[in-house]
Amino acid sequence: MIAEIESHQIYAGTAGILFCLGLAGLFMCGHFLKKIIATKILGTSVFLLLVSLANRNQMEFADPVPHAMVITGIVVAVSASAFALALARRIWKETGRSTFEDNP
Amino acid sequence: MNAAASSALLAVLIAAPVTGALIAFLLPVRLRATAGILTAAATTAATAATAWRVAADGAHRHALGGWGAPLGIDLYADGLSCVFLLMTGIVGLFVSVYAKPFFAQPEENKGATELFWPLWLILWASLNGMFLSADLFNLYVMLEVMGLSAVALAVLSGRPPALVAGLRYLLAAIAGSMAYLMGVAMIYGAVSALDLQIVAAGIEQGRSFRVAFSLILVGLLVKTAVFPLHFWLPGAHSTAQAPVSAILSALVVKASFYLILRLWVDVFDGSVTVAAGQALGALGAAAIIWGSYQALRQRRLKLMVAHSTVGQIGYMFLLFPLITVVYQDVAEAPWLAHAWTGGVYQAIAHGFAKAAMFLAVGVFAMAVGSDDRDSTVGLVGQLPMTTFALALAGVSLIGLPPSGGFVAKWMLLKAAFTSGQWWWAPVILLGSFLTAGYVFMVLRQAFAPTSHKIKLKPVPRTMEVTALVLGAAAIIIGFRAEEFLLLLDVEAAFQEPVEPHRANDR
Amino acid sequence: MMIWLVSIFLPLVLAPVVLFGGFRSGWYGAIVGGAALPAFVAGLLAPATAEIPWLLLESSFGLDQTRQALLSFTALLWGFAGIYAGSYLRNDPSRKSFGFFFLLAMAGNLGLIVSQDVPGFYTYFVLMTFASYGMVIHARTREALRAGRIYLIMSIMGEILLLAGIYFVVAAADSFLLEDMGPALGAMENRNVALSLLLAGFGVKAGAIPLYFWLPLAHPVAPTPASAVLSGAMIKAGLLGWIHFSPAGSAAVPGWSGILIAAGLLAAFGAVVIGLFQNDSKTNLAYSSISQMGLMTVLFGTGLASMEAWETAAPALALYAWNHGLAKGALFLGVGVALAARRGNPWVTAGLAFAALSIAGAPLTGGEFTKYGLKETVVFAPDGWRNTVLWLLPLSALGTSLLLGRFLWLCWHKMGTAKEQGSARTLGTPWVVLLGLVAVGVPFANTYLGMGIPRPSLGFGSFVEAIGPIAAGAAILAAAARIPARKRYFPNVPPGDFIVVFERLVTFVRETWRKKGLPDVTHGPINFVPIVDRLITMEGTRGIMDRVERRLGAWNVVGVLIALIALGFYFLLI
Amino acid sequence: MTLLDQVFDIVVCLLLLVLAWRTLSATHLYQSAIFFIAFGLTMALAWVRLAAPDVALAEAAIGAGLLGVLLVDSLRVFARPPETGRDSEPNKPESRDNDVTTSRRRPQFNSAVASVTAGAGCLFLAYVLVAAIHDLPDGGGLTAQAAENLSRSGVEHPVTAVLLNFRGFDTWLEVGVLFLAMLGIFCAGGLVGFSETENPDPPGPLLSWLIRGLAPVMILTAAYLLWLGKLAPGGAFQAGILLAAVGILLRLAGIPLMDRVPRTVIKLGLTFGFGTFLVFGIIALLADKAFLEYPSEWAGEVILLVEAAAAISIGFTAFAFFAYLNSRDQSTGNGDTAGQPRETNPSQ
Repeated sequence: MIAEIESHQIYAGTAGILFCLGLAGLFMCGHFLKKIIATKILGTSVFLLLVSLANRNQMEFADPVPHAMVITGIVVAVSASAFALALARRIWKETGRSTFEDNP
Repeated sequence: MNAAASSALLAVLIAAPVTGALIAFLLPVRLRATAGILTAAATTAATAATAWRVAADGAHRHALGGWGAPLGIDLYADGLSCVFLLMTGIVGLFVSVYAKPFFAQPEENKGATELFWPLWLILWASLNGMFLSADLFNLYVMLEVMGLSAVALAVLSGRPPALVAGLRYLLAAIAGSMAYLMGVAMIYGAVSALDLQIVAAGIEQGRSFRVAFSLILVGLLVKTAVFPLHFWLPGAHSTAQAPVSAILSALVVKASFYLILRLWVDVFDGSVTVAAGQALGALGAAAIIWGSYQALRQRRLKLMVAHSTVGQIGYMFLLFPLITVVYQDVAEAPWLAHAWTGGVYQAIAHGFAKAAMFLAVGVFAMAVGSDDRDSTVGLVGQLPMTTFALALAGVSLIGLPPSGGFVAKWMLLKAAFTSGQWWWAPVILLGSFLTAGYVFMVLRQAFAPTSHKIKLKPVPRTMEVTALVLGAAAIIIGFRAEEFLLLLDVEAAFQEPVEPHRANDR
Repeated sequence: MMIWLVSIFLPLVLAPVVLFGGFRSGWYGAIVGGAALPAFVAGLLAPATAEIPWLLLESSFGLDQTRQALLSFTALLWGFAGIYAGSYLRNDPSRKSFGFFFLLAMAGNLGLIVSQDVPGFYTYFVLMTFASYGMVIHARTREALRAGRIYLIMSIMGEILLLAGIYFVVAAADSFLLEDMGPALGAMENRNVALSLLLAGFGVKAGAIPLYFWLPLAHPVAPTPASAVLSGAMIKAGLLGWIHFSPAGSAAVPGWSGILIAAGLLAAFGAVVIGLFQNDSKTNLAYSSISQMGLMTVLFGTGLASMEAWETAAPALALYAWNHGLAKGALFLGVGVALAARRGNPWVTAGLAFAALSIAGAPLTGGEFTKYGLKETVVFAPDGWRNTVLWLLPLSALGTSLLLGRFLWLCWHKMGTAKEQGSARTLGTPWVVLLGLVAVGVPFANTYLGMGIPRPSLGFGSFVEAIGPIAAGAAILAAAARIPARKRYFPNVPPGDFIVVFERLVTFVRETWRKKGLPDVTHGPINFVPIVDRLITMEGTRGIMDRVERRLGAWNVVGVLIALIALGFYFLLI
Repeated sequence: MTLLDQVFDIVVCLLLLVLAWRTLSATHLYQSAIFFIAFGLTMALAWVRLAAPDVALAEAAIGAGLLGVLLVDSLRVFARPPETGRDSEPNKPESRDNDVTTSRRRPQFNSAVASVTAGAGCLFLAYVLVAAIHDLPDGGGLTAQAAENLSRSGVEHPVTAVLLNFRGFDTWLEVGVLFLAMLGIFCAGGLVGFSETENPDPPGPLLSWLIRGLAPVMILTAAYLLWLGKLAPGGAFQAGILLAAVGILLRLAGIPLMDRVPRTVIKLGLTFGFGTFLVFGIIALLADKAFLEYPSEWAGEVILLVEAAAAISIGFTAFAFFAYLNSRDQSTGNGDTAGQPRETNPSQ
């Protein structure tokens, strides 16, 4: 039975679980940095799914469209994370807060 | 104008504001506002031209890079897009005119406010992109551009409360777009396409489609700040500076609403059910009550207006239960057109009214130095034009005639009664009542007599006039609705309305 | 088509002109008053029905006989009140804003009469309602603001009821035309729900029992020209609403007929009793308006009794409204003239008396037609009510005479006490012309508009019948005036009666509560308006709601909600 | 597919999950960061297993490299107590009883109940997601269309063809997002300007010398990567990040770069890639073609040009992220510009 599972299916399934982990981390973790890391895990899970989808066809090369989407996605996600980091650092310096008041 | 040239207009709508943004960024600070306003005027002109071409020739499609779907990305404009584009164009132009004197004030010109123009113009480009893009992944990129520029604008002042609210907004936006992208990835896995039309043709019933659409929907609901997912909105919208608040409340939340609407009627119409429509309507109804109630209790005007946005967004969502119904023949469901028009009109009218309201509150806050409701006592004597703008915007928000808000609520109410879904009617009326409560509380303060003359800071006349013009626009679209309605009908997806039962045939 | 647009939009266009332009008082009066001229012309000529598809939601304008009568006298009254305002507000620093609201309310009032479609009618109705708020609070005194707030709260409640009712009917009729509303109401399933909503909604404006509280509060505080149009023209808009949104003429609803007749009679007599004890001439007039509206309610109610009753009731109602509108307007304007005139000026007194006689239905005034029409109509009242009404009718004439006699007496004593509001000459000119119109207007309208109410015979019997109640009223008043002042028992009934009683009751309860040493649950002076404020803002729920909103803002709660909503849609979608 | 492959994949996936879990559940931020870096490395294994070298490169350079550096730099900041004494502005002027969303009172939410609900919800959501992913069809994608049009795209590597030509619009916006993020970071800093690093102790002379010597080599490598993108994995993003790495290393070696660069150059550097794309797009529009459509005979050359511009801009912007966050003005982070020399302001 196990022989029928393709490599990309394993990774796609992992992507689903990682997505939930990232989501939980984003909403349950308190510290700004952890929240930002959680968004990164969230993004990575989506990219993992896309790449494993690209890998499922057996042709001369893998589907390039998801690959391009993922590269775009990585840059966008890192840009957003860098912005979030800048905000978090500034809040820390100005107010000494590293969490949202409702999320100790 | 030939077809190719007029379809190139769609690309111009995105390229023009970006060009303006880059030029503004490269120019010295003192020239930026002028460049910004010129770009705004050009973009609005291009928007009007697009709307005119679409009204005359029908929907336009522009294949970016010359490749076309499925491999490339298409821009697509029909009546629905054009109505939203026009709203963005008009509100954007007047907010730009307002912003120039606003940021020229010394105490508003703190933080990195010289970046307002590049950020706002890129935001405008992304809004236009949201309304034009026909590609699921490109829409994700547009959502991110929109989110990042909106957050950057929100923290422009650099004040700690704005920073905290901005981070909250940013994280919510990232969460929303990631959920959306997960859905898109699954759609791509299922139908191997990203173009809306091709995806729509490939939608089937099945678990992956349900999950994909649920994720997309919930992601966009977070970005639209529908109750109970409005946790980021009041803070972000109330701590931003006045022109930014106007942009965020009037335009940015509309873009994700537009996307939900577009996907609901054009792409996922085979997946939607009556129950799902009712659920969206229920969220909207809860938003109306909760948002309006919270607005009523705020003492700070900007917070009040921000909470009011939560309530007014709710009205737009009443569109979904009313158009998602089981019927055999369009003639059997004459209210569909009313519901459709009402929901879209609410988005448009709220855009004008809310922009006017935030701009007017900005004038108050600048003149008095505080946006506390009690500090506006007796302002009618000294700022009659702004008080009048606030009143006009309030009339539209309440849904009093003659105003755009009235037309919207009238249509929604009529659809609710004729479709037999009467339970939305009390919600609409109660919402109006609560809205009247907070609007009149402000006006009452402004009209109240004062024993002493308050010393006001002078406010540039342009700011007062722009607020008034937008307030008047919210009223005028109620007087003369015909053109908007005709434009909305151009290739309306809706002429083939949502048929939840159609899926059963497959 | 043009004349319709001009008659509505001229005041709308002039409103900002007045707001931002600086005009001397003569021009001011000419502009504000002249804005009603096209509407008057339209009222006289009754041009053909016009449909204007691009305006609002496909506007349609036109007139029928009743509305033609309403339009012409309404336009006249607004015009004269406007001219009068030019002189009256001569020294008022904020007359610009008054003119603005005056013109907006005028546009609303005229627009709602000529509208033939529901959105248009509702639009202009609301415009009028909220614009007149600006006139009520014009003085910005404590009383004015209090009256304004009560007016506003009641109006908003009225609008909500109205909108709900209108939707019931529009959905049943599947049409936006007003003429389809009556038949639809007659045929619809939950007619009683819709009718209750509509009668109550318009009842606020019409000053019907029990929704009249705002009237006696608003009239004395508003500037005199505003009171004139409020009482003379605007409360008739409520009446017009009733006519449009009732099955009058298309179905008989005897049950509702009885209810309305009862409410009307109660208003007609109750308002007289309360009004007699008022010490302010304008408050007195406000109660007189409530009383007269009560009689009109009786007429309207009778019209609902059967199909043929409406045939008689409609012209009688139109004529009654015409006479009352102009005469009441003249009385209000006359208050200002009297205050400015020399003490004991006989001409002013005579003019006031003439207008009062016309309302009371004295012979040789327009009032005799209206009284006759009333008498002709009430015979159609439902069986249980006919005799009662016929028996009470002369008594109501007595009540009217008493109330207006008291008004004349109050006016006489106040003559010449206020000089600053314009001179008697400039105020008097429009007033005298208006009086002339009161004299000739009703017979003219009766003939010109073809109302077809026969002139009462000039026999001795009918003369006595008509003059009797008035003479009796005069005699009673004369007798009362003979009682020395210290022996007069004069209960102090505050204007706004029941609302004040309610406020005092709450104060009493609170005082008792506090005397017993119980914790004070409220704070600040007890006043109806803050109570409503507190109800609206739901102060009591503050703690809970705050906690809920704070939890909704917490990240972990939001996370759970997002998961729940996603899963919810997963189960709901196909 | 052999059993060994499967076992390897499963181990990698389990490792990913455990590392992600530990990253989020670690009590100390440093632990979190270490687990996160380990997670990134394991992820690189996954990309390689999924035959996605472009993604692996991009992730290594941008996702792990750049963001890693920024994260570690931020850890340093959060480890220090904030200078709240400077905080003249009240933290929350709107924290009145009324303003519920910003109230400081903590919600008395029963966190155990929340955790259990959230955990159960997450598990269920994960189940639904995995099941839905499992339902996806085995096959499909746009490979065939891409292969068909590859010869007309001007490049030979399919991913580069998609990125720069077929879906060049997305890539243009993506370069725009980088620019936008820089503007956002300026906004967050409240001050537009760069200055020297606050790193007080520069590395020893040997390391400095090494870095200086390495820099030209790295720049050459970046150029090679850029050119390689036409044929094989590599391209603008990877090359750009390499350029950024040069800058970061030099800065860490105590060589101030940004504060010496004229404002105009900084502004041009930030907008160069975004603008070049745009110029070509507008030229295409003026030539009556579609936006961002390249002339087919010169497509390869145009793409190389655009890529080069993008790479320079990406490198510059990515370096600017670090330089700005790391700069002394930012770290003393005064929102008020009072007392700050505005000369270094690149946007004036």
